[in-house]
Amino acid sequence: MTRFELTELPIDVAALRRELDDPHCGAIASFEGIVRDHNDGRRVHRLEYQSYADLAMREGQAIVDAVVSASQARHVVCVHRVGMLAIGDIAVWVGVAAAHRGAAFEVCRHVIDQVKLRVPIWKNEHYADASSGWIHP
Amino acid sequence: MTRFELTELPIDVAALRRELDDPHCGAIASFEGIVRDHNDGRRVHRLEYQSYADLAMREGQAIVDAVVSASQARHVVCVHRVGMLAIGDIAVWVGVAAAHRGAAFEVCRHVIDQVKLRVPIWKNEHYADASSGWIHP
Amino acid sequence: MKVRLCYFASLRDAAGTATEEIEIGHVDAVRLYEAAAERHGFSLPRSRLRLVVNGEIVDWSRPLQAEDEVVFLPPVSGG
Amino acid sequence: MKVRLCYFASLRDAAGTATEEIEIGHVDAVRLYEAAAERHGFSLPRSRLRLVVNGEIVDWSRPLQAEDEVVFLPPVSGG
Repeated sequence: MTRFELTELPIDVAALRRELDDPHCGAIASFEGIVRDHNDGRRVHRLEYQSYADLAMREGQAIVDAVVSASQARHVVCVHRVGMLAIGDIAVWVGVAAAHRGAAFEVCRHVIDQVKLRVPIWKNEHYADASSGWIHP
Repeated sequence: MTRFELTELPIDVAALRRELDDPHCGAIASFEGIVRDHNDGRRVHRLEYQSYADLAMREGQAIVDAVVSASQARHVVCVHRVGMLAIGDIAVWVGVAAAHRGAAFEVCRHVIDQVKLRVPIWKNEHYADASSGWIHP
Repeated sequence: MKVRLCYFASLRDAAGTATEEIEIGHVDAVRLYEAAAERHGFSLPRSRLRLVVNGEIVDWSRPLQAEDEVVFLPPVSGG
Repeated sequence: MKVRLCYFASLRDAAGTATEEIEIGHVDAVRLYEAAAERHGFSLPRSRLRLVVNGEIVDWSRPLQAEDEVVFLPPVSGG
């Protein structure tokens, strides 16, 4: 199975992880991107993620579909949260199930790299000094 | 924090994951090694893991301590189960928290590779035909 | 002809709106962006934006049509 | 002198015991393994085993001492 989702709700890792259950798979690699309390030397109080939802869903699904076709991974699930997030909240989760660990790790890393590069989602950092700024790297 | 543990109880991923909480960390990579239903073309019904516990604990702790000293990872937890396991059970879990995803992925992969290579734990595969065999690769 | 503009992230904040409909007397997306940038004070140079028309990423040279939905896509920062 | 042997995995199954205490008239770990292999029918060649004495991985040339705890470590397969 492959699935990409955007959600305004807190990401439920345990529920997502169960989607990867498969008796043929001996390896599951997963990644959580988490809101941390600093970036580029500034203290961050919270983050807002905004998406171009229609295009983001298509780009995200294209990433997970392509990598499952091109690899030994059997299941890839990626969920990105949008809206206002606090420190410690999970912004993005990627889970990959494969027969062996090599494919699980490589595909998991590939998916998060591609999501950060391609999917139209933007982060607005709200700083301790009450200023904020959209990140356009 | 760094921690290596052997346990005869089912691995509680959610509890282990909470040990990695840290507002300075933006990335958590984790790995689950799972008992799958086949190996080398034979159907596996269950697995037994036996350890040389004293040496396994020291080797495992040495692996996680060394990698935290030598990398940007802030927290590394690894738990390996021993005893009799069924298909789908988690045999080993590795979780790594770091500021950025590169270190989290690399350290997670390194730890599972080293654990498989160095830690004195052995797997006895019980096959569908009621035979079994210790794996000594 | 009429086109619909959708803004995201810093462009949305600068424009003060998520969407606007405007009348143009040409079919040039570059000119459309430059006029919007001047009107709203966008600071991102066009070279850092991708053009999306009706949900598809397209080249800036593609001629616009009436009723097109146009997005100027700023560099993304998800994850 | 007396040493204590601990067996793991296939060696434990072949020996039918996890530990045994034996009397030896020498200090040679290689000779100790070869005698145990013959006694219990171990099939793993010594070249595939590591020697552990009192919890430390040591070279096969290290002389044994009375009361040593000796483990012949088969190739591991955790994970």
